[in-house]
Amino acid sequence: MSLPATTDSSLLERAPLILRDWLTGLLPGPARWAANGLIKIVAILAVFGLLFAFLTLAERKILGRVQNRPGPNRTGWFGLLQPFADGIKMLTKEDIVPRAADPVLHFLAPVALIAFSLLTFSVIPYGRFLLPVDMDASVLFFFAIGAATELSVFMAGWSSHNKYALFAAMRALAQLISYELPLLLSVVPVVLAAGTLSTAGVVAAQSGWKWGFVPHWHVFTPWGAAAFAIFMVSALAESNRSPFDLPEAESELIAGHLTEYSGFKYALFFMAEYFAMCALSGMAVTLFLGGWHAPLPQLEFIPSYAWFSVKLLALLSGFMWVRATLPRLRIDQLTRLAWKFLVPLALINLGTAAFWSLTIAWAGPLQPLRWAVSLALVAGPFLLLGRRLSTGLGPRTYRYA
Amino acid sequence: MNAMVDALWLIPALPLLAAGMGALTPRRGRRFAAGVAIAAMAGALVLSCLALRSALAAPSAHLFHNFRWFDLGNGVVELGWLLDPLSALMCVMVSLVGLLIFIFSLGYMEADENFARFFCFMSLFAAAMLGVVVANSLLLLFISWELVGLASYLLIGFWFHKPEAAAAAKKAFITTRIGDIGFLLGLVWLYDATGSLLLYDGGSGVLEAGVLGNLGTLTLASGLAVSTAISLLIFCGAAGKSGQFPLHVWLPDAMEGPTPVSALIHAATMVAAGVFLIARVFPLVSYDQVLTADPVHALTVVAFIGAITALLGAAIAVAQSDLKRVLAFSTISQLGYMMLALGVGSWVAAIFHLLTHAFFKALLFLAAGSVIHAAHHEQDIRRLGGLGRQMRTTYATFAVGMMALAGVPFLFSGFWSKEAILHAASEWGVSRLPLYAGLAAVVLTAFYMTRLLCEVFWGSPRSPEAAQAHENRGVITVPLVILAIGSVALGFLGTPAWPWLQSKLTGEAVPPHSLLEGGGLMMLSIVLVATGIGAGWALYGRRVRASADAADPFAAAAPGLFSFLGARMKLDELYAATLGRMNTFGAAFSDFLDRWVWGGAVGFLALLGEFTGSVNTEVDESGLNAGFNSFSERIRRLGRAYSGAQSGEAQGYLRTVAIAFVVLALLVLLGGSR
Amino acid sequence: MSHLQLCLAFSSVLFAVGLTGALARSNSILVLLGLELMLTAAIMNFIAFWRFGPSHAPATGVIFAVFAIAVAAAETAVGLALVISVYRHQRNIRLPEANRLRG
Amino acid sequence: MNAVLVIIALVTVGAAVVAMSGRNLLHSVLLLTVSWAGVAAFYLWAGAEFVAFAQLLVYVGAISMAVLFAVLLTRRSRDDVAAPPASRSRGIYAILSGAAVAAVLLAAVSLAPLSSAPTPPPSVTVRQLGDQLMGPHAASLLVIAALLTVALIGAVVLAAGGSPGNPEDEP
Repeated sequence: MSLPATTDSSLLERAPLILRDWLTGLLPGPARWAANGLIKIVAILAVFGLLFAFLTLAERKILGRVQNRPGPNRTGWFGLLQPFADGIKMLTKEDIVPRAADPVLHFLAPVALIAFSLLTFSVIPYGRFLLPVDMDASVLFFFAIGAATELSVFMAGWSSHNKYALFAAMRALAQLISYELPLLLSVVPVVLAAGTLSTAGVVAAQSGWKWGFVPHWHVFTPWGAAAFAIFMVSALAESNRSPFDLPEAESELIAGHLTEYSGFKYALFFMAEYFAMCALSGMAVTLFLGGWHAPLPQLEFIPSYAWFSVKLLALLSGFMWVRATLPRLRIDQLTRLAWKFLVPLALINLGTAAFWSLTIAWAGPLQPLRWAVSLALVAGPFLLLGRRLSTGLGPRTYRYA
Repeated sequence: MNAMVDALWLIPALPLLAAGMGALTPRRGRRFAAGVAIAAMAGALVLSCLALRSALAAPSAHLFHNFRWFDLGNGVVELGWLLDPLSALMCVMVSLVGLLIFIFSLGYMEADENFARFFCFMSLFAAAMLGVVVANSLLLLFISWELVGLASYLLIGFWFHKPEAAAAAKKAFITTRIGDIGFLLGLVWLYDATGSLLLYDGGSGVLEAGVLGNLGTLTLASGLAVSTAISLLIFCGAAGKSGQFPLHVWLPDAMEGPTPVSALIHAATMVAAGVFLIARVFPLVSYDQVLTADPVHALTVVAFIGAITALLGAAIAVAQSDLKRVLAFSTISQLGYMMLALGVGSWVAAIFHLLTHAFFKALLFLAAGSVIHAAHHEQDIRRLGGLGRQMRTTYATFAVGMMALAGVPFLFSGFWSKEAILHAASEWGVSRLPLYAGLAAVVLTAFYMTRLLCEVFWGSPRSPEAAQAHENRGVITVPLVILAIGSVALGFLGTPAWPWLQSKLTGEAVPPHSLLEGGGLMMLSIVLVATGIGAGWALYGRRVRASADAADPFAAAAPGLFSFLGARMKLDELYAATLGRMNTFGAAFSDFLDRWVWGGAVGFLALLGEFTGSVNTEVDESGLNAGFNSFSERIRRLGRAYSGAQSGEAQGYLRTVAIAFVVLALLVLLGGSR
Repeated sequence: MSHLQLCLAFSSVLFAVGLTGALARSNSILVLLGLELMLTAAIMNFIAFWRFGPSHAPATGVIFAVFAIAVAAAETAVGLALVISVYRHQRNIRLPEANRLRG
Repeated sequence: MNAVLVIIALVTVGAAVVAMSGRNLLHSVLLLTVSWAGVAAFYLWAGAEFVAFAQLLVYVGAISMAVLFAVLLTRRSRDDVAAPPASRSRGIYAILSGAAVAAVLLAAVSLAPLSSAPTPPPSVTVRQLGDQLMGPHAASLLVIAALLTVALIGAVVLAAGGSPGNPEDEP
């Protein structure tokens, strides 16, 4: 999957490339290759670092509005400087390591976590010309790295010899393993439809418009909508966001695996959570919302990375909205939701996608039939499984943990 | 027409779908399950009729539709289905009889709480059988074949809470499995020899001249043609399924299942499968006729097995006292007739008899079922009787079936098909024994059917159940009437005067010839039938027994023979005594080895010690003892070492493996054996 | 030493390490992990021969590596289940004590 | 090129050695994860992208998780994870046999007449892989699927089967 030619696109579109070329142009030849890579890394760090900073602020503001209070508004104009104040506070705090703790793991956990979650940014196409690393199996890469992040949560929980932290570690393992499945299974239909595992290819597969105004995004197909929903729910769980934030359930586990962390390490965990959120949202945008494509052909003059950012921010605000709205689940409800609802639904959805791509040739009167069958395949199981899910939420029975 | 070929897969698919839906319906969904099953069978029947029409349009053509199932490395597994008069006729027969039996079961099984499951299994059974019929690939045929076996297991053991039923199901499954092993070996060998399992593949199918020609060139070391060996192996499977001697033992026990099951198994589906299989691969089976060097021809074996089975079944049926068992043994003997026909080379006659037999045997079984249903599951003919007055429809239809089976001349279908078989047998060059066996079986058949009719329907009721039995509802009697019509009318499709069936099946026009040629044989068999019926009437009809425990007149005439036949010629006991004891013998033999051979070796070594010790007496004593002690000590140590190796420690085993690997690798490396 | 030989040496050393661990440790989970390591080392050879081997089958090496990884996953699942049930029987997971099959 | 391979090999084998000789079960598992990741790096180096990521996903993502879970489930006190070192004799046996196997294997590798010419990497895209899987290797795919299903069911039955009241659980 090679990126399209840089000509025949607007100046604004090519602005990042021009900037990069100018910067590397300043360097002697041999250093340019390194500089290219370095620039990408720096760009990612800077952009998402800032994004993280302002996301914390935005989250607190939004939560404030929802809970009918102003939220931080003292530091700077509308509290815009609040995140930097927090950062300074975190940096200057003492870094406490419990005596009984396992020092190596205790130190490694946040480092590994942040490293992995940064790695996931490397395969997301942010714009028409902005794909840091283009490889053939980048979707697989994304999820492989994402799976690795679970390890560090466990390390954190284990290393800080603390009952709550250990419970949190167990829960984190159970939860992350459980939701790994629906996450991956909801991606498989997209891979099936696009016929490729590379993010660039997936985005390219969603280009174009039907009748000139309905974009060919996967979310506008029955299976795509279902997969998108499953993906977002699993993403909530994978990034330990409310209502799935059991590992750090304040009310029962103090702060879960973060209990023994303070200062900058805590900040790293915090950052990693937001990075995971951003990465998963970016992947969702890439897989389902047409990546950097503009929703309408008339709007293509706006540069692609702008469109990507808009979609990304929309999803992120969705995350925050959910957090502000929904109460936390119980651990058994959590696993039941994963195994009895999401996984079967995702499997059936895979079948739906297969049907959809098999009947790609149906036209004329068959087209409505195709839609009807797919919608039935999506809605029927949803209703049936949903009914079974809502029944029998009995008293909690914990076997382990 | 081609569209019909492509749609042929629907015929087995519909009942299969019904079975799937039946499996998913809850137990209370009785009406739904039955409705789905019957609707599916009706649809299959309609499709089969269409298929038959398009097949009869071009009788000599073999229309097939092959498709690749999946790749196996470089090879490709291909399946397919086949449309020709044979398969089409079988489809119609199976689906029609099956449909009637389904309708009958509506009434017969209404009291059973597992109604839905029953129809699910029945649909599975019918689907599997239809799959066997339409398959164009021996692999697909084998798959459906095994499905038939499975469904029969499920159905015979449907009342699994009865221990006899469970045992019978197991017996049927295992016995047929014995044959199927042979079948499978035959398939593997055939694939190895020809590289294909498709029957017709536009020149490269195993039933087509080119492949058969190549196959004919192969012979084993013993001079036996490979095609003969393969045919015999395939015949093993056929013999197992359609209850040929010596694998017939499962069939009577299969009567433990519900009566519709017995009807389905013995009339339309399971037992027909074997005969159909041989008829289907007839080009292959009969190919070795041209090889004069062949010591034995496959068809000869088939003919003799068939003859033996026909005679044996008929003889045993004479002395059975269970209504359904009599019919079961008569089925065995009729199947023997069909095999006999195949063996003497007239597969058309075999199929003709298969079709007619399907109708009148289904009729007989369903009529028996109607009797049993009315008499509250009383099956002992000694305790029945006098039902002719109470159940007129059943009586009439049963009589029709009985006459068709007995081969009463001219009006009934059984007569014509049996005539065709006997005619073919009389023209067989190899031997005349099969003909004589067939003729003898004719007498016996007429005799025991007359006996059955008299015992059940004549005279006066001999038990309270029989006394208050009354005619069943229409849902049970209507299928009987339809089947009765069929078992009369079907005969006229294949009379010598108008050989419609023969010409359609073979594809070339068979010249009609008058009834008079070969009329002597016909006269003879008519006389024989008359003799049998007369004897039966004389023994059982003139004076119907008064009470249930009155002695059987035939038993009074020849008690030893009667009891011998009544015990089914003691064949089950024979098997138990031989096969069952074989492993006991094996155990005893190894025990003997242990005791004498190895022990003998020990004794021999001891003697050696004695010999060396016998140089002089001092050394003698010490040497002898030393010899003994050291030897036994060595044995003991060896044993201890071995048992010590079984440390139960996984890692110990792993270590052993590692060391062994090192040793072997060193051998390879240093030995330089590459 | 050619690339292929380097890779094979790599995998065989890894194999030996796994074997040693599986033999030395008494904790059954560690033994299982040693076996996993041996399996991984074996899988590496598929890739090594696919990449540097004399004959180039299009993708066979890769496909068999994928299959083998799947088998490894299944093996681990069953192995861990066995460990857990062993733990349920004898309140620890020391393998040398799980020797009730001693002859 | 070789340097990269050597570095990968050193990291992988080193992590494996430490893991196999370590005293803390948790550390061993995590170090093994490192060495599995090293193997994944080897695949990447050899140009088998897909296998590398599959390795990462399966081993680092799934197997290590399952193992950690098993570790946590099969300990009574938190010190239980201190895996006692092997008894001297066992250790010696193990090291001896391991060394022997290694020696034999290395000897075989060095003696075997293997093509030394570095060939151009056979590039295989994921699409080709999929076609191959669905085409010539369909049968083995089916078998693998069946195996996985059976293994899953068996694992569930083994692990979840038998409540404490179950007689077969009594040692």
